[in-house]
Amino acid sequence: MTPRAALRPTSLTESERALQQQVRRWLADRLPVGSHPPGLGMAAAADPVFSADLGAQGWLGMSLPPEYGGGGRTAVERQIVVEELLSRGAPVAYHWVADRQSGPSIAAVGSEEQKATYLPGIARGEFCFAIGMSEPGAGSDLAAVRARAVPADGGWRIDGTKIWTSGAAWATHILGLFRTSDDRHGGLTQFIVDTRTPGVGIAPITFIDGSKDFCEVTFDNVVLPSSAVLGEVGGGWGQNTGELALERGGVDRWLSPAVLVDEWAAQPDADSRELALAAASLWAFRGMSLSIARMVDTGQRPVQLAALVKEMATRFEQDTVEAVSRWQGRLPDPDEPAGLLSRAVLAAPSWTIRGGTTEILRTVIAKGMIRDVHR
Amino acid sequence: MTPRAALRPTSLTESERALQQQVRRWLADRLPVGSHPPGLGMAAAADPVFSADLGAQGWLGMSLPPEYGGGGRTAVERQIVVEELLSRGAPVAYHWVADRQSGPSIAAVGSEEQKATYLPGIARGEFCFAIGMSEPGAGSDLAAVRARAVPADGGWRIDGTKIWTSGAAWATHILGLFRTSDDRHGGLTQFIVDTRTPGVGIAPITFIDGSKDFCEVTFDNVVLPSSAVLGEVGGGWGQNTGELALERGGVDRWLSPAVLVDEWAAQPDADSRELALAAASLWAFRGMSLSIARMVDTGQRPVQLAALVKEMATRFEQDTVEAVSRWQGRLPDPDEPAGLLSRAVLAAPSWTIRGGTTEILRTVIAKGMIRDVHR
Amino acid sequence: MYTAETSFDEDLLDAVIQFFADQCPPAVVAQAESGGVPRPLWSDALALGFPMVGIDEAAGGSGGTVLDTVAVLRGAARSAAPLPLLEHSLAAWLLARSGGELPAETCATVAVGDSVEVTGGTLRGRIADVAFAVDADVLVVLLPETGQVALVQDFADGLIPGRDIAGMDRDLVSLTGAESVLLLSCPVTTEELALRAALLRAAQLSGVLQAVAELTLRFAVQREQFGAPIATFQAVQAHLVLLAQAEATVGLAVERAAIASLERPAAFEIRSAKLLANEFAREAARAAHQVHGAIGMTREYPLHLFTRRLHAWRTVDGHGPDLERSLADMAGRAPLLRGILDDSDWQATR
Amino acid sequence: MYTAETSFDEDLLDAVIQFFADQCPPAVVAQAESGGVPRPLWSDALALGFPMVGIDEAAGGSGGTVLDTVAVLRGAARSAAPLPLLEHSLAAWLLARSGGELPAETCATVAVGDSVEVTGGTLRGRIADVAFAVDADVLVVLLPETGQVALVQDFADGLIPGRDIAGMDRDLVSLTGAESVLLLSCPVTTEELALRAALLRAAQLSGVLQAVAELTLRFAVQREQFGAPIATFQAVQAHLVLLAQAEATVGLAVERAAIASLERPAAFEIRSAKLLANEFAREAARAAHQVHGAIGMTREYPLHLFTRRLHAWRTVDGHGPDLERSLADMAGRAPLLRGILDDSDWQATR
Repeated sequence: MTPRAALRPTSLTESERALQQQVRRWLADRLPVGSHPPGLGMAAAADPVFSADLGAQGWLGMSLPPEYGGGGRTAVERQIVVEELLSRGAPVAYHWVADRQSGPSIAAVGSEEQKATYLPGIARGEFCFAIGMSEPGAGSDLAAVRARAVPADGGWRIDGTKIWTSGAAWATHILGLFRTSDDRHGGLTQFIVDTRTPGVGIAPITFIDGSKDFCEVTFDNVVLPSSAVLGEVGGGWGQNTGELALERGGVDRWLSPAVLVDEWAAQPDADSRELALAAASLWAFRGMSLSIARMVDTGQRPVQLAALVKEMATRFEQDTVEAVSRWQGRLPDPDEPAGLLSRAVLAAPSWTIRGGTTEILRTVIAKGMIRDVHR
Repeated sequence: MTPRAALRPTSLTESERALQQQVRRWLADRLPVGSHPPGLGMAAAADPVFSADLGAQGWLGMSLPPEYGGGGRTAVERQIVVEELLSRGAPVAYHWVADRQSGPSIAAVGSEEQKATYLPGIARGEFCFAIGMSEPGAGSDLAAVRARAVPADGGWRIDGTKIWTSGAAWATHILGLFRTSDDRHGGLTQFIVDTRTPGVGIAPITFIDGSKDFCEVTFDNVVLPSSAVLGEVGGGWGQNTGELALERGGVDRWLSPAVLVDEWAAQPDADSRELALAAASLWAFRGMSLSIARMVDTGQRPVQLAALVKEMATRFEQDTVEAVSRWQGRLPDPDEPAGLLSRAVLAAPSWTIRGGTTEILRTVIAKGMIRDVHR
Repeated sequence: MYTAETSFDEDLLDAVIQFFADQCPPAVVAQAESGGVPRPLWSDALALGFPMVGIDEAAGGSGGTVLDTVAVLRGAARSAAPLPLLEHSLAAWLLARSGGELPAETCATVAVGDSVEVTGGTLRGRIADVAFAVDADVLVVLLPETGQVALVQDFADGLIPGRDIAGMDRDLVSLTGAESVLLLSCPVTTEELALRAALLRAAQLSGVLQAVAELTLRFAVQREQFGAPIATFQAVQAHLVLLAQAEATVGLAVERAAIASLERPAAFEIRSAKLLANEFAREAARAAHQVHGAIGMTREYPLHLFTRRLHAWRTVDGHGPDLERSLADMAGRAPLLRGILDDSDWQATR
Repeated sequence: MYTAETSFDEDLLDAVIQFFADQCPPAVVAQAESGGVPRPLWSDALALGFPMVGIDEAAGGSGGTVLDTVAVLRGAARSAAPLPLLEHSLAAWLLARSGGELPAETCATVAVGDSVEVTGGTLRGRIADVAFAVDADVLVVLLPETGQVALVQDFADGLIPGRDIAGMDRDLVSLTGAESVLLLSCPVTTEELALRAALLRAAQLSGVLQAVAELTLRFAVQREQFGAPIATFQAVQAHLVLLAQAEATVGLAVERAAIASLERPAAFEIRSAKLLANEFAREAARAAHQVHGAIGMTREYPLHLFTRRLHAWRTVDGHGPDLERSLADMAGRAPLLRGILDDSDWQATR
C-alpha cells in the first residue's frame, strides 16, 4: 500500500561479493589513486579508452541480452560495478548514458535490426549516446516538445533544437524525442540519430563550472531512414518516461559527492553531527538502491520507490556538499587540482534538476500515493 | 519593489530605552524569577490579576486612543513592553488577544458606543477576548465559514460552532466571524459576543500538551442586539484579514521559545553551530520586528513584510525547539516543573499554523511579489 | 549464516498489527495515560507470546531472533500500544544471556544500575527514569560494576512515579535493600545493552512513522479546503512525500541493522538506524502536524498519540551529540564508502 | 551620536546601482574572468569616488562612514562588479587609521602578513589567496607581529595567479625584499580588520542576494511550463519567498551591524550579519537554481555570475566552524535575549 511495503532488506551473495572484489582489484590496477582527476559521480570525465577497457572486462551492457553482446547479468551485478566506479570518481561519461539508459531502452523496445546494430557496440563501450529531450521551451514539461519529425521519402525529416544535452560533443548517437503529431503526449516519437548525419549541428553551451560537455544540438533538415524510429511512432512519451523511472533509484543519485565525503570523513575536525548524518544516510541509501535493484531482478518495476529515493538522495547530495564547503571554506577555481569541491558546489544544483526535478518528483510520488489510497 | 525596500534600520530612542528600563524594574519586582512557571510566548498562562496590574501601569491598550482609556502610545512602545513580557514567559494570556488584536480592531472599525464600552476595560486588563473564526470545515479557508447570523427582532440570531478558540474558557467576550449571506467573502460579518449571553456554550478541547484553553464554542439560538455587529455587515472578511496582517511581524512570532533559548545559550556544551544560528536569528528578527513597528508608527501598512517575517520566524522557533530537544534528550511530562521544553516540543507545530499557516503565507507573499512585478 | 534473502517475518508482523489494531484502539492508548498499562491487553499479548518473541525457548521465550522482536515492536507501535514490550524484551534477553529467565505471567522492565550498590545479595541506590516501573512486577537491573544482572521484585515501596512526554510512566526507583533479589553473573556490557535498546527503539519509531504517514495521507485525501482535497496542493504534497520517505528509509534501515546484528555488534548500522529514525521522527512529526492543522493539535484526534511517541523515543536510547559523535568517530576511522559498500564488520576491524 | 533614525544613504546607493547597471552588464563581468579587472570601469568608478567612500577626506577619501561603504559595496554587488572595491577600501582604511593614504589613481588590495618578516624596511615571505593581487598596483599588508602596516608596490614579480570559484583573482604573493615598501605604525588589530572585512563582505552578499531574488522572480513570472507561469506553482513560490526573505533579512542585518559598528566593535552584530549572509547565500543559491532549472546551469544566462559570488563570499572573511564558535561563545557569555533587546555593547561588558 505504501511505498515501503515493497522494500526488502537484501545483501550481496557470495558470488556478488566475488565480483565486487574482482572489480576492485581491476580498478586498483587500471585506475590507481592519482592517475585521474576524480569526477562527481555520473558527471565525471569522458574517456573512450577507459570505457573500452571496461567493456572488455564485460562490465558494460551487463544487463543486455547475451545474444547481442550483453552480459545477461543482473541489476545488482551492474550496481556493484557502478558503485566501485562512482566511488572512485572514475571517468564514466563516455559510456554512461548508453550503458544506463539507451542500451536498456533499445533492448526493451528496439527492432531486431536496432538491437543487432547498437547493443554490441554499447557493450564494448564504443558507442556514446546522448539524450535529446529538453528544448528551450520544454524543460520539465516534455509535452511541450516542438522539434518535429515529418515523414519524407520513406523515412523522416527532422528539424528543431535540443538543448542541455550532456555529452553530445563526443556522442556517436543521439536518442531524441521529436514531435510527429500535435497530440500533446501521443504525438511524440523517439529516434536514434547518428551524430554524423548531415544537418546535425552540435555546439557546446558552457556549463556553470566552465566545462563544455553541455550542448545545444540543432537538426536542420536531417533525413533519417524509417529504421531510425525507436519503438512505436507516437509511443515516445511512454517509452521515455519508462526509461527514466527506474534509473531514479540508482546509486548515481547519492554517489555524486563520494570522493569528497570520503576525504571529509577522514578529517578529525569535521562537524560530528553533519558527518554522522552523511554516514548514516549513505548507508541507508546504499541499502535502498540495492533493494530496488533486487526488485528489478525479480521482474518488479518499483517506479514510485525509485522516485522516492531520488527525491531525497539528490537533496542529500546537495546538503553534503554544502556541509563540506562550509567546513572547508575558501573555494578555489574549479579547474585547479584542488577544485573538486568547487566543481561540486557549482554542479550540485543540477542534481535536483536532471532526471526529474524535486518539484516534479514530489507531484509524481504524491499522485501515486493518492491513487493507492483510493484503490 | 521588493519587500526589503521598505525595511529601515532603527533603534530605540532615549525615551524608549527609559520605558524599557522602567518595565524591567517593574517586572523584576512583580514577577521575579521563580515566582511563576514561565510560559511559551503568547501561549503563556492566563492571570487576570497580573493583567490588571499591567493595565494599571498603562501597559495594556497602549496604542488605543486616550479618550477611551488607551495609552495613545506607539507601536514601538508597545513592542518594548511585549518583549519584556514574552522574554520572561510572563502570564499574558488573559489580556493577550484583547490587547493585541480585538482592541485595535474595535478602535479601527467600531462604533462610538463600542469604543466606549470595550476599550477602557481592555486597557485596564478587565476584558478577555477570544477569537471565533475557525470551524471544523473552515481552518485555513475562512470563506468556508458556516456559522450563521440572521436578522431577528431588530437584532441578530446566531447559530453554529466555532472551534480551536484559544482562551474561550475564561474569555469575557468573543469576537466572532459569522455568515450573514451566501456570498463567499462578502457574506461574512464580525460580531462581539458577551460570553454570558444565553445560548453560548464553551467546552474545552484538550490541547496536545494536556492543557485546556483550546475550546469549542457553540452558539445555539443566541440573540444579539444590532449593536453587536463590529464594522460593516458583510465587511467581516476584509476587517478580519486586516486584523491579522500586521500582527504577523510582531515579536510574538520569534519569542515563543525565549526562556528555553536563554537557558540553552548558557550551557557550555550547546552545539555551537545551532546556538550561533539561533543567536544571530533572534538578533535579526528583533531588528525586523522593530522596523515594522516603526513603519506602523509612520502610518505605513507593511502587510507583506509582516507575512514574510512570520513565515520564517515561526519556522525558526520550531528549528530552535528541535535543536534544544535534540541536545537535551529525554522529554518529561509537560506538567512537571522541568516540563517547559516538552510543552514547547508539543506546542511548536501550532506556531506555523495559527495566524496563517506556512503554506497559506507563502502563497500570500508570492502573490504580492508577482503583483509587484507586473505593476 | 544469514543470506542475502534473510528478512523479516511478515506473518508475525501481520499478526501483531492485526492484534493491536483490534485490541488497542486510540481510546485504550489514551486511557493508559491515567490508568497505567492495561493489564488485560498485556495478558492477551503475553498469551500470544508477543512480549517474549526473540527470546530463546530455553529461557522461557517464544523463540525467534531479534529480527522477530523488531517485527513485534514495529507492529505494536503502529497502534501506539501502551505496553512495556521493549523493556520486557530487554529484561528477558539480559536474563537469557545470563542463564536465567523471567517468571511466567509477569510484566517486567529493565534498567542499568550505574550507582546501585550490591552488598550481600541486596541492592541499594536510586535509578532514575525507569520506564513502566509502576506497572511492572519485575525489574531487571544490569549491574556494570559487578558484571551481574539482578532480578528484583517487591520494589514498589520506593517508587516515585513520573511520566514521559507521551504520558507513559518513567519512574524513579529507590532500592533500599528490602527487595527480593536474584543475582546472576551476566556477560552483557552496558554498551551491548544500549545497542540492543537503540535497535528496538528505532524499530518502535519505524512503526510509529508508518502510522503517522498513513494517518496523514488519509486525512489529506479526505480534508477539503478551498474546494479541493488538500492532498492536491503542492505544498501539502511535499509533506506527504517526506512522510513516505521517513517510513521507507527508517523501515529498511531498522531491518538491515537488525540483520547485521545477528552476526556482529553492528554498532555502525544500529547507530545509523537510530540516528535516521530520530531525524525522520522529528521531521515527520512536524510535517504531519502541518498537514493536519489545528485538528492535529488536540487530544480528540489520534495524531498526538503517535507524534508524542516520536518525540519520546527520538530522545532516548541513542540521541543527540553523543550519538552523533560516536557515529562520526566510526565514520572517520576507515574509508567510509568502502566500509558501507562492503557491508561487513568494517568498523570493528579497522 | 547615532540616533534611532541613523540610516543608509539611499541616494548614494541609487547612484552606485545606476552606474554599475549602466557600465557593468553581464558581458563585462564575464569578460573579467579572463581579462582581469576592467581598468576603464575602475577608472570611472574611481573618478566618481566610489572606491574611496567611507574613507576620511583627510586621507584622500571621499568621506562618509562605513555605512556608506556598505552602500557602495551592496550597489556594486547587485551588478556583480568585478572590481576590488572591498579590498581597496580596506587598504585605504588601514592606511587612514595609520596616518597614511593610498597613492592617487591607484588600484589597491589588502592582505594580512602573518608570516611576513620585516627586516630594515624590507618584507620577505609568502601570502596566499590575495584577492586581485595581479590587478592591483598597491598591496597594503597588515603586519600583526610588528604592529605596522606596509604599503607595497612593485610586487608583480613574485606573483603566482589563481582564481576563486567566481573566477576572480586570488593570487599567491611572494615578497622577496625587492619591493618598494612604506611602513607605518598601525593601531588596527587583525581582529578589527577581520571584523570590518566580514561586515563589508556581508554587504556584498546582501547586494548579490537582491540581484538573485530579482532575477529569479522575473524569470519565474515569465517562464511557462504546463501552460502557466511557474511562479503560480506552490512549489516554486516557496523558493521565491525564501529569496525575498534572504534579501530582506540580510539587507537589514548588514545595515544594523554597520550602524552598530559606528560606535563600538559590534563583533556580535557583525558576526551575526555575516553568518546570516552565509546561510542565506547558500540557501538562496540553491533556491534560485532550482527555480531556473537547466537554463541557470549555463554560462549563457547571468545567474551564475551571482550564485558563484554567493559561494565565493560565503566562504571567506568569516565562515564555518570558527565563525559559529565565536558567535556561540558570545551568545553564551551573558543572558542572550537581554543583550539582544538592549542593543548595546553587551557582549563586551559582561
